[in-house]
Amino acid sequence: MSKLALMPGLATAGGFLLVIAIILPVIGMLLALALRGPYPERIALVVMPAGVAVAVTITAELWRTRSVLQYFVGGWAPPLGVAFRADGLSAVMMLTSALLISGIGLFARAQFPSPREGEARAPSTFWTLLLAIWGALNAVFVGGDLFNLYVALELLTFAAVPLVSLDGRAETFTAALRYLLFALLGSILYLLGGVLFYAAYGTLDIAMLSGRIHAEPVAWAAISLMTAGLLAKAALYPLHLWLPPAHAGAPAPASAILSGLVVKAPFFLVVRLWFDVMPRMPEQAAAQLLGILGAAAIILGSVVALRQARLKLLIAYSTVAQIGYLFLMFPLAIRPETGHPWSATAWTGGVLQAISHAFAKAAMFMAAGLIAEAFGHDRIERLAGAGRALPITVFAFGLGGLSLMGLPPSGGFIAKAMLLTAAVSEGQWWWAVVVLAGGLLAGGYVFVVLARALADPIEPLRLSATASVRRQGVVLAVALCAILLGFVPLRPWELLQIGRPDLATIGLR
Amino acid sequence: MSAATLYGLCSAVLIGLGLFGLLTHPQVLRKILAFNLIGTGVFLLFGIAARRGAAAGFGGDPVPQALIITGLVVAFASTAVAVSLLLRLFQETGRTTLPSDE
Amino acid sequence: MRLLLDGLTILAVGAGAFFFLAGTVGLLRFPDTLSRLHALTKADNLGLGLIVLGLLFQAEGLFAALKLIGVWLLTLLAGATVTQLFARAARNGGSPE
Amino acid sequence: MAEFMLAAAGFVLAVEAVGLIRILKGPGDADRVMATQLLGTGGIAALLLLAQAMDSPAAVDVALTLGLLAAFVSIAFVFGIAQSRTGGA
Amino acid sequence: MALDIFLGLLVLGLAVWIVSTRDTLAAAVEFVAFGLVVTLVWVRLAAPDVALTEAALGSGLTGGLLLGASTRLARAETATSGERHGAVLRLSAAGVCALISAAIAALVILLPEPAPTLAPEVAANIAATGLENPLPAVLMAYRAIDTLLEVVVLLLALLAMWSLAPDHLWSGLPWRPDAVGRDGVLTFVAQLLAPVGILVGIHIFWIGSVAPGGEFQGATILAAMWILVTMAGLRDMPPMSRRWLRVVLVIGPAVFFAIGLAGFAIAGSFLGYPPSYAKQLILTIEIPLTLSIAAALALLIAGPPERAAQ
Repeated sequence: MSKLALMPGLATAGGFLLVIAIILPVIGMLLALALRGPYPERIALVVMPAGVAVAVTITAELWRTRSVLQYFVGGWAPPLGVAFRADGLSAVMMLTSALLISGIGLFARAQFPSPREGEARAPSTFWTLLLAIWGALNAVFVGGDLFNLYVALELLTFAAVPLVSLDGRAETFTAALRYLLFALLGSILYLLGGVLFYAAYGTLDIAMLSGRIHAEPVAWAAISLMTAGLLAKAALYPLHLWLPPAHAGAPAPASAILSGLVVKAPFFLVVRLWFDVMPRMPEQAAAQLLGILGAAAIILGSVVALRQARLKLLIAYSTVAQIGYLFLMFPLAIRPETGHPWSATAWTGGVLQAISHAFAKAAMFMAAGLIAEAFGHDRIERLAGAGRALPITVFAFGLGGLSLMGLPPSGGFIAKAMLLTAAVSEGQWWWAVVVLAGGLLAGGYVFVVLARALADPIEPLRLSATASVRRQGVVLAVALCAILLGFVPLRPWELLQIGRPDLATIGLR
Repeated sequence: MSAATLYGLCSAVLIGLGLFGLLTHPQVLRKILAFNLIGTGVFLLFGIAARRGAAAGFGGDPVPQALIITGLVVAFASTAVAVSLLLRLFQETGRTTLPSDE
Repeated sequence: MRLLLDGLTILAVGAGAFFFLAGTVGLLRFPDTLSRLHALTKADNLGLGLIVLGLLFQAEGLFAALKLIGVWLLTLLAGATVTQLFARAARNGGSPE
Repeated sequence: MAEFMLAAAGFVLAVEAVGLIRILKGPGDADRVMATQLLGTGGIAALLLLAQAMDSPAAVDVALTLGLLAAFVSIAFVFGIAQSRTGGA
Repeated sequence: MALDIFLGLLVLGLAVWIVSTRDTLAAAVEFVAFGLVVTLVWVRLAAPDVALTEAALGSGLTGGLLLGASTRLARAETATSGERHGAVLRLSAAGVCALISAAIAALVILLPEPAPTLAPEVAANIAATGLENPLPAVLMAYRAIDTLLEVVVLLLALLAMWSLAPDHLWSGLPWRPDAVGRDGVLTFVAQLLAPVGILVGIHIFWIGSVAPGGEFQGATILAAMWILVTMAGLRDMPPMSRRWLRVVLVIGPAVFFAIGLAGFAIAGSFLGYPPSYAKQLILTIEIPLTLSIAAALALLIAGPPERAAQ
């Protein structure tokens, strides 16, 4: 088992970029907190392009060197110090976050305008939190140390929870409180696992840990506790109860961030744990369990989504279902001693699902926000005429839905096709059935919405507001990203294999 | 059995008790208290790891001890945010529990 | 000299521990809240004072000794205040039960 | 000497623990205020004894901190009770 | 050892009590007692720095916060104290939790001997930080990034709390108990205790580089004194929109970031310090950092704005 690519070596030349990726938004957030007034928004607008540039540079550097970027903070090498590392997966996730946060930021300008004088609560908070979430996400994506990742997760929690209750309605406080309690329980379980690791192996560094870990009870307990904690944060069935009210209750741009990006961070850490920390354990049974939970989430989440009367709740339940797909990659891509020849396909499919869902879901939540603004409500049965009033928005919603269903041409199609191929080729056909059934159900709930929205209104529409073309354009652009992922030729996805020499790449050739 | 092991067992029980409180109390404030019990248990376990690693003239491994301090500060911040959310919920709705069904 | 100091320490600390015991006994025996409160704070503060006195015989240097006395004074002050505040609150707000 | 100090610390704590049980059984806020107060004093005594027994002068600083914070907590508590009784919450 | 068994039993007894008490207020009082015993446990575990933090933050400020909340919720809580989940849920939860406890206990007993430790590495590198107490060396040098992000977590928690305020009270003042119960005695005590406490806080912070203590413990004491002064009515909390307040809050992490970035140039890496003046740099960070942490902790205790600014 060659784990050389991730072993602690020297800091690499481009490693400092990882520091920049974290501190740029965090410094922006501090400035926003200090300067107040119109500055949070202005700072966010400055950080957005800079952050995209940093993410692009990191990806390019990774592509050029074909190896992991690594940095030791303060020059202290692990186990004493903290390492940042970026592999292909980190780079792709950072790039996705940068693009999506920028898109959502542009969309949110009309909803959270900063007052000319003085300070208003919602805009100040939103823009500052947007920067904080960005910093926290990047810290999660490049974190190489389990405790540093704990701090990053808490950063993410405190940035995400207030977004839920930004509107200040009573029911959103309930949703936010429930979210917070789940997140805190998740964090403390994660920390408990980390403590066990330290007690047994004397390091918190992921790469060192993977060299010292053995298949023994303490390692199993630590991994299980951390995974359980992260699943509570990622809202995988049956720990999903907090998600729908929280994601549906938040303002549209906030929902887009929460559903598109924030739940992907704990998922990302589960991937880190299962693929990087414990590569030598015979964990097929446990991976099957994750897959089963994922399958249950897909079916149950979709069925419940079908029965929702409100658009935002429908989209939120769809998130529960789509998170399920992410966990199908564990039984398909984890490589036991024998090795799945198709593991790289499943791996790429899983990650692609994470990215395409991020864009698709963000677009759908923003579209739902525009529809709700225009109609003054988001009850699906009274959405007739939306297609005529907001054609671009409804089109964008449909494009997002296309990706969720897994129809071509879309990122969701490629992702689900890869999972399907891997499942069939590896003889685990039951996952293929789940993928197909989930696609059909998604088709169902997307159709319910579109059929209503495209129907002719019985009485003339009286809209309480109209969405500017610019905002609708942003939503369309984000939705198009989800579609365009389906046109990217396979070669760049080799990026995802950087730092991961142990994946069998048969399926990708 | 060493004192460290003894307190280690103690922390194991604390974690279980806290989890139980978190799961079974409908009152949010009790849940927050229980969360603090779990936290104490986890930090204590880390402290055991530190104590067992006493070497080089230190009474305990300084790395986990330092991380416990960081953890305590984060736990306090969590408690403060949770409490203020609860008080806000109470102001708005008069409730101090979370409805158990969706 | 060492022996004498140690003896004094044992004596004072022992007496201090005894006062803590006395405070708890008072707590178990006195009938009403306010008299329990007074008995307890008095006995405990005295107990702490005696323990501090005992430790003073072992103190290394003036600063350490001053710190010990400081701890005691702080506790006295806090105890007195809380008792006072509480008694007043009890009077203003009716029975403390 | 160290054993004596440890024993004394254990004794003070045990006595306080007995008192605590009695106090928390009795309803009413007065008893609870007393509980915090009592524990503060006993805990400080135990810490001072431990500092001597374990030759860890830092424990005196811990006692000092504890004394300050215990006073803070008690005052905040008395205050909170006064508030809640007059409907200030 | 006998003392350790006794302390362990005391901790467990109090924990059982906290979970099982019906009355929320009593549970909060028990939590303060619990924190106190845990402080003693930390001393027994040769972790005086942690004991200081537990006494100040884990037991003190957290206890004060929970007590304050339970007095504010007292009436509503009494009304729901009878509410419990069904017996089946409680029983199955008890089973699961007992299993988890048993598993962790078994792991504790099975932990490897000799235990892995980083203590020798800390000792070998401590000269490069110029510090004598190993904990600040970990917090401010080896793992400075954790500390930096953690202070950002504190500020973010504060913003999260502020964001709960209703729109019209944004930039207002936090809740303050009204004047009932505030009288000469309290004013007198605050006037006496606060200066002493501030001195103690600075002392605890200052000795941090050579002995147990440091910015978090010192800042906690300072925060408690600030709240005490507010309760006594000597000074009101400032409105959260005040510029000076915002500057105080971010000055610590800002200096931390500035010196960290300077590390790229002077030590070849972010948050690196040249050994020859590492100690001075760390102190330069710690002073404003203590101020920021103290302000953040005090404001976290004070809660979101609930009164309009005059």
